[in-house]
Amino acid sequence: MSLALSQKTIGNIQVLVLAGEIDAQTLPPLEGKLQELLDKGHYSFVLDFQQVSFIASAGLGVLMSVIGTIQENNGDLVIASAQPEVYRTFDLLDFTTLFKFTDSVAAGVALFPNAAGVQGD
Amino acid sequence: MSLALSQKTIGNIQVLVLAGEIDAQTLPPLEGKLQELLDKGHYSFVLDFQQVSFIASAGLGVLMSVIGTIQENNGDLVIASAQPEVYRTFDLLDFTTLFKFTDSVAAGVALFPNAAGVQGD
Amino acid sequence: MEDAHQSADSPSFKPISVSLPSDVSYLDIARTFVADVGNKVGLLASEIHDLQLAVTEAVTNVIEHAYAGDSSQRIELAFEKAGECFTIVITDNSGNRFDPVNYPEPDMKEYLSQYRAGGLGLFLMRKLMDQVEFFSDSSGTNHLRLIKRVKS
Amino acid sequence: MEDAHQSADSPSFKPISVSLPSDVSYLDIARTFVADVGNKVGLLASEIHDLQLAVTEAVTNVIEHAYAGDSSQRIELAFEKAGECFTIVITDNSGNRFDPVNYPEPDMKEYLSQYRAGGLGLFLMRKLMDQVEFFSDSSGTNHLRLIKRVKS
Ligand SMILES: Nc1ncnc2c1ncn2[C@@H]1O[C@H](COP(=O)(O)OP(=O)(O)O)[C@@H](O)[C@H]1O
Ligand SMILES: Nc1ncnc2c1ncn2[C@@H]1O[C@H](COP(=O)(O)OP(=O)(O)O)[C@@H](O)[C@H]1O
Repeated sequence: MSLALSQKTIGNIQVLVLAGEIDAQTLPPLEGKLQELLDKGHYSFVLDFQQVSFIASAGLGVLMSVIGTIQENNGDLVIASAQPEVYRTFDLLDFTTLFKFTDSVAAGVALFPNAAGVQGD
Repeated sequence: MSLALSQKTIGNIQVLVLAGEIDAQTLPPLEGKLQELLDKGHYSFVLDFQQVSFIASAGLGVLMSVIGTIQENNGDLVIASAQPEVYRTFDLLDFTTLFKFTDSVAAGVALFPNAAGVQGD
Repeated sequence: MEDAHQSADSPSFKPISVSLPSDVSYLDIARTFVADVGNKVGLLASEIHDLQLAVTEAVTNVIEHAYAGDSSQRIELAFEKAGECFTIVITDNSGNRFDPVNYPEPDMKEYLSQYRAGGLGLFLMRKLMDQVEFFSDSSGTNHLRLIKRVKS
Repeated sequence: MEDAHQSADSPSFKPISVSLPSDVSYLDIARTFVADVGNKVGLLASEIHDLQLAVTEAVTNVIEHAYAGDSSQRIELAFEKAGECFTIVITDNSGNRFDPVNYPEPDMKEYLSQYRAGGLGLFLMRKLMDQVEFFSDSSGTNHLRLIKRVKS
């Protein structure tokens, strides 16, 4: 098992599509990609979790480590289409108070200001 | 994993439908059923192997242990719809010279004398 | 003693153990083994997920903390079921005895307000499992026993 | 020595082992573990099937012959990959040393004409594997090493 990562842009929102399992082994590429986008001044993220079957606390830690910077820059990080067991892992640690969760990427994109009318690429 | 066993009769032919894996653990019910039918004087068998995913030499041993009695009584034992890897296990031991193999239960039934026109139940 | 207890309560499941490298590249197969054994004893998918998560946290901690990232060592996972208790014991030979008393449960409200990363593994294990016990013997072998009451 | 050899040839796969009860009820999970490790190293489905069959034969023999049906003992399966050689070592502590020299390959034509049941496990292992070696040490521990050259 591994973690596949692909990226698309909808308006000024970065959509990261993840597939696989997130743990201490598979984390570095995700961590690197998030840091790279932050360095470029992107602070609006939707993470498509539909194909994520597992997340360990190491994964939550990485999201935690970027959310401060994101919020300071008036951005946000939305988690879309999380599977029930993955959502439960966030919920057990009260991380559901820190991140917004939506049922779809479109609903996640719609949460951002100025997102209305923006077309996906 | 286990071995499910069901039985039907087509004319005077006993069709045993097997599903699962055949090894030293799962073998006793199959062995018991074959012996029971032999004791009742049944010597015409089609074994439906379509859902058998694995057979160990213990399974081949049981078939070997009944084929003598079956042939002495002018019967036969046909193996229908074996998956490639299961067929290969028979083939590696030259058991393909001892048993007939067919692509379907119907083709197996048709190998028996007087089988023409017999309807399945 | 433990074995006698185990076999008396649950004649249908005898202990299984696996030995893995102390390397995060084997976290996936550790979870696969947890699922296989869980399926063998008839656990629910949700129970298996929780055990996989707890084992991932435990094994990650052993690799990163007990073995300090040395991926050439070994970690053993031992599975037992006695009555309704499913037990996984994670064993290392690092010699680094760990006392969780120094790591009380974080106040999540405070924790989240500080945006701290890490320090959640132990907390998560305690949330997921009915019992989380660390014990060591004099030879430098450490054990973490995770117990979960299961339906079946 | 063997470990050094292994890690030199195949840094990407480190040994894994599992310990199981000497009970035919665990043949299925032995095969599941073979498949998991085989998948982890990227073996083909047909290679995995052959390894599952060889391991089923080996473990069945240990249970029935080495342990004479005593289901309270243990069997270890150890998996290694060095270069293109995938190796499984099956270990028991029965003290029953086995010398396969006494069991030459049967003449299948003759065998089949006699309707003999049994005695095929060893033959099948030799057909399926590139190498089949039995060795024992003085403490009563027996090992059966199965080696298969694999594509990946
Ligand atoms: N098996 C262990 N051996 C030694 N120290 C450990 C072990 N498990 C946890 N620790 C210590 O406890 C701390 C908290 O662990 P944990 O809650 O899992 O968070 P994290 O591993 O993310 O730091 C670790 O940072 C480490 O110092
Ligand atoms: N691990 C073992 N320990 C002791 N004896 C063995 C072992 N494996 C095989 N044997 C002996 O070799 C014989 C042939 O084994 P095998 O070809 O597997 O056929 P089977 O197990 O069906 O008899 C067995 O009957 C047994 O006497």
